[in-house]
Amino acid sequence: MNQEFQFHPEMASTFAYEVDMLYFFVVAVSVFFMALICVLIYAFAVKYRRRTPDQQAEAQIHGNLLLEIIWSVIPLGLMMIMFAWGAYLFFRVNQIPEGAMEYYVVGKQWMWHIQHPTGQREINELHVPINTQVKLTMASEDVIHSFFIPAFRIKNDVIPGRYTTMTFEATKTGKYHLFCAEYCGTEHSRMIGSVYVMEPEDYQNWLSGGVRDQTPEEAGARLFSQLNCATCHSDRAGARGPSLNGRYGTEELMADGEPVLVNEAYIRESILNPRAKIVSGYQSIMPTFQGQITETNIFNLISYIKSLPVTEGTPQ
Amino acid sequence: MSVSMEVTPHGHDEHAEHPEYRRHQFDDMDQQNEAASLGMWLFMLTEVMFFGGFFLGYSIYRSEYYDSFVNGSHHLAVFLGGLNTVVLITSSVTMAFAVRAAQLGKKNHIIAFLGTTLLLACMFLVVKFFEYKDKWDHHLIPGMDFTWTDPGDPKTIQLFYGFYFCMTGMHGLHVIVGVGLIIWLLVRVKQNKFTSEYYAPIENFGLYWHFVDLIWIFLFPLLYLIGGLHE
Amino acid sequence: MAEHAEHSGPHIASVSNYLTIFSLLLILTAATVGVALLDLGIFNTVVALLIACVKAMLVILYFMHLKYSTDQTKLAAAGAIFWLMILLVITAFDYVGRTWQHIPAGW
Amino acid sequence: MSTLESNGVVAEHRMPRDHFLNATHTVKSWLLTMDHKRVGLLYLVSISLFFLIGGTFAGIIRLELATPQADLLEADQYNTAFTMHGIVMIFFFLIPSIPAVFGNFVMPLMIGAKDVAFPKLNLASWYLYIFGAALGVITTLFGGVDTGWTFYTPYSSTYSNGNVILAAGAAFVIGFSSILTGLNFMVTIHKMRAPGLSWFKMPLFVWGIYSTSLIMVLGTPVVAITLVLLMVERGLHIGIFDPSLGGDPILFQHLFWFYSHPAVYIMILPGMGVISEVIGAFSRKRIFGYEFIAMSSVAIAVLGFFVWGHHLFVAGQSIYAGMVFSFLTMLVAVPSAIKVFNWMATIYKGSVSYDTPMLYALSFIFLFSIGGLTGVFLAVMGLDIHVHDTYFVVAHFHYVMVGGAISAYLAALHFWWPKFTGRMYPEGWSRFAAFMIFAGFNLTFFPQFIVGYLGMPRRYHVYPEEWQFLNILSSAGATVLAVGFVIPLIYFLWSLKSGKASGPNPWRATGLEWVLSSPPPEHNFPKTPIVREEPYNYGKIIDNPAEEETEDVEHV
Repeated sequence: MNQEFQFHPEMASTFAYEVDMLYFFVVAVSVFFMALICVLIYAFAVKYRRRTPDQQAEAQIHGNLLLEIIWSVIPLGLMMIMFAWGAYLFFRVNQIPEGAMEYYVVGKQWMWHIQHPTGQREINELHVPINTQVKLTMASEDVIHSFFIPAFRIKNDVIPGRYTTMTFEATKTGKYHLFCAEYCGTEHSRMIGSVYVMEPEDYQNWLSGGVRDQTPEEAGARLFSQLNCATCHSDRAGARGPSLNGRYGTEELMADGEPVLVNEAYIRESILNPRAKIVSGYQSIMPTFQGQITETNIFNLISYIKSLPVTEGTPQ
Repeated sequence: MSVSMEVTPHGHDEHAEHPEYRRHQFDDMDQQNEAASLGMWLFMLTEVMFFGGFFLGYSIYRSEYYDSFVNGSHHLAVFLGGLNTVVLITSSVTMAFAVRAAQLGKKNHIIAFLGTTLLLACMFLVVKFFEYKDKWDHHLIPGMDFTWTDPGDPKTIQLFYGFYFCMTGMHGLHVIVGVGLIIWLLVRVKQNKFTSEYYAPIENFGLYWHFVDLIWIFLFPLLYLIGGLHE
Repeated sequence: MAEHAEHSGPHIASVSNYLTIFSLLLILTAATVGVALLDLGIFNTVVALLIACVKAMLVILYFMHLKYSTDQTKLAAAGAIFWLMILLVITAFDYVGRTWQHIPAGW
Repeated sequence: MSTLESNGVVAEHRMPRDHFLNATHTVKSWLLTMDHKRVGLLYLVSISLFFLIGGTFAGIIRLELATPQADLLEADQYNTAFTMHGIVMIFFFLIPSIPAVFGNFVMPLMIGAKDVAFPKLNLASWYLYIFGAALGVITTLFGGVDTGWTFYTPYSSTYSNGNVILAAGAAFVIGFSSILTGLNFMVTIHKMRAPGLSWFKMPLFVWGIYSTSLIMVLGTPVVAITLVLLMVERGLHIGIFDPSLGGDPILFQHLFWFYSHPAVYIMILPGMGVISEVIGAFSRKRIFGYEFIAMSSVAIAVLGFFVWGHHLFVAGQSIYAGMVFSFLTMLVAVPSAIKVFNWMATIYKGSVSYDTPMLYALSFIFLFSIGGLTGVFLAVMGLDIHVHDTYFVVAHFHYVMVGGAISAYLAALHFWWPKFTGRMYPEGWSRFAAFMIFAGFNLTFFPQFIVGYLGMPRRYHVYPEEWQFLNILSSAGATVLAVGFVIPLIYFLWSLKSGKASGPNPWRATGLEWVLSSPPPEHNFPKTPIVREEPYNYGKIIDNPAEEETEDVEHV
């Protein structure tokens, strides 16, 4: 991190470059119009200044339709360019790339819990390898937070009760600021941390040096048996709950005839609010785990369920 | 100067023929009545937006937690809700007759119709009271020891009751304000404050009262009849 | 004052007019409850709302005399509905949009 | 007595014998007044008080931010300070500022009315304001509130330890004051215009007030109900916005911004009206493109209701809704551009003097243009991801609300002060203050654009050390700005007793309010005026300067 005075933040992700291009374009347009307005208004104000107290205006002009149209249409056109460019970038950054490394982020007053795909956990620090697509799945345990890495030009609110995601690909090694950008209470301005972008080998070294817990899948598997999930969710004929093998990413038919995509949000909802959507052919008998399971453990369960392979005889 | 200070064509002489109900800032009664009426309509516009916030929240959660809303709705007393609908509609028509009586300058009729409207408004409140009391007895007041023993998700059913009480409560508050205003109007009528030329307060209160009726026309199906009465 | 309506006296509706509207409102209330007894699926809600709208129109047009009011008043009433719709429709669009989970390829 | 060189007013003036200020003298006659002019002055005094309170909070904030560590304030104290700064400045100062003071005092004069349509309601609005403001003061005395002026759930509804219900109650009550004021103004403008004053002959300030009133009437009820739901949720834990009870915190943001984005236009639209008046008067020239300026006010008011979601791009809103909101937000740029270009064209070939109101107007154009153009950065979705909730946003809205709305407010105050009091303020001091405010303002807020793009989030009271330089610039600027704001307070008070008599029309401006004596008589126009001419007919006035000087309204 550069400790010296700067005018422009570092560009450390693929997206940062694209955002800055748009930024410079909008700055250029703004500077042009500011210059135009200033020069004309202040030039008029000086040129037509009142020299004698009774001086009249040189002319009384009602208006000019052509001029009005010109200075409506030109700004409108520029606005549309900016809108389209900005919307394009926004869609791009919200598009989750296939095969990205998946990190889980939990925000709570006032710290960030981060879990690596390989199981390492950190607080207020995020280590990522360079030139690698990274996906963050984020949830909050209490109020709304916002995960903000200025050097990557990305930010997304972390909301209680649902998942939000963001992706980036870092392009420059170094240490960067991590902030909470949505006001979240007393220590909001200390809910900060650092993002370390590392060369792949350094990242591997860091991983092996760090205290490695179980991977999310392993932790999830253990929880799955601790909570006796398998009592009902199994392949056995007549099982009381639907089998979970190979279901992630598929569409499941619900009791009300609606198909639902099995994704993180759906699994989370099913754990916390099992009655919300019932798979066709099953009874609503699952108890809620609301209040008995942390956001981190939900992530672990989801990772485990995602890892379950398609088994023989699973009806698709 | 760009203006001239003349007597306006329809301006009255300041001191001649100035009924006490004409306010000094108006040139004539037409202007005063039109201003009062426009003001009242604009006020109702704000009321629509005011209730609009409720309706928005209600629609969002109803579509999100439809089953819970159906469950919650089935515990409301449809008969009492329907009865209150009829009561309010009737009070609306008696109010319309009160305004008509005011237009015709028939003081006794105004008193009779306003009185009936008052009675019906009170009746609405009494019925509402018994509905609320029933919810209280069954621990269905959100945030105050809310208990739900039947099947369904208590959390989101409580949300339904939250909207039920907010919406009917705010509507009930409007009815209570209405009762106060009717009493005030009755006093004014007794004091012979109104004539067939000046009855704007009665007319504008009528608008308010019809609006209260209007809100209930929507609240009844939206709260009491979710998912129908079949089954 | 700039645009005073011609003074033609207020519109005084007839008693039978009010009674007709009153009975229509009662019939429609009965219809609301009646329809609720049938199982029409999603149309239960649609029909209930439609009936409520018709009732509301009757109240607005005849009890509140909108039918005989100035254009200005009509504009105020229309404005209320329009702004309410802005609030409801645009917000609802957000909630609908959140369920479109996939971002189209090519973006 | 007075010689105002730039305006050529050489004649000597006396204060008129009878006017609304000396009609009665008791405190009771002020507190129970039905006179729109007095109600306007009641607002002027009360909002000035709250401006000082809000300004004090701002000073404390800037002092704390002069260093990157927390040395002056604890975290909670800082959070309370910026929350109270926001609530006081927005709800107690900016929203009532121009509409309630100048809308009340000047608008009925401009349309040739004896008063607003509902004088009692008008006074009641002021009492509601005072009641809400009192609740706000009580909130502060009980330790304030720390949610930010936006009251975002679930922090405000569940987690905050501040007096959320009290603060929301204060905003709720003030909201009703605002609704009733707006309603009163709309009816007044519709029904009380003098004969001949058709819609397109109205001064542009009246158009601005009308557009603002439209927003007050349509938007404020929604925030009122939102605050009710918030209070109910906090009091009873119903769960309307609390995700752990099934609610959706984003719904709160929708409802809140449905009002609070248009609320920004409540602050700026009447300001734009003021600027149109001032630029015309000090260029002695008909406003260029009158119809376009008038209609662009209405367009901004209406479009303002379609764009609230641009506050929610990264808040979990659907990206499709975000796209619609971004598109619609872009459209607001057009009416804003129309106004700026038309003002520019008005100055062209004018007879431009540099009296204080005009200095504020020129400063408004500059600062508002920066504020508007940086708004584009926030409306462009791809950029907003980065700058959302950073100091870039803080700088942007201060450019619009302080650089825009407060510049316009000061322009209006200097422009109509002679009309309010019949006396002139010292021109030298007022120009000096205008320069200080302009310089101090830019020094305070321009560095915040840079530090914002560097990534400094808003509502932080400790921040990385490398941003201290920019923050010190900002704090230094705030000092200059504070001095700039205190100077007018002093010379306005001074001028009440010692200012030179201004005469009815010191600026030789057009408009019905300038026909009356200064201060105006108690009942405004002895006879209802009839308007025969276009607005801003500066060509004609100049033809007969002598006639105007000698004109004494009371004897016509």
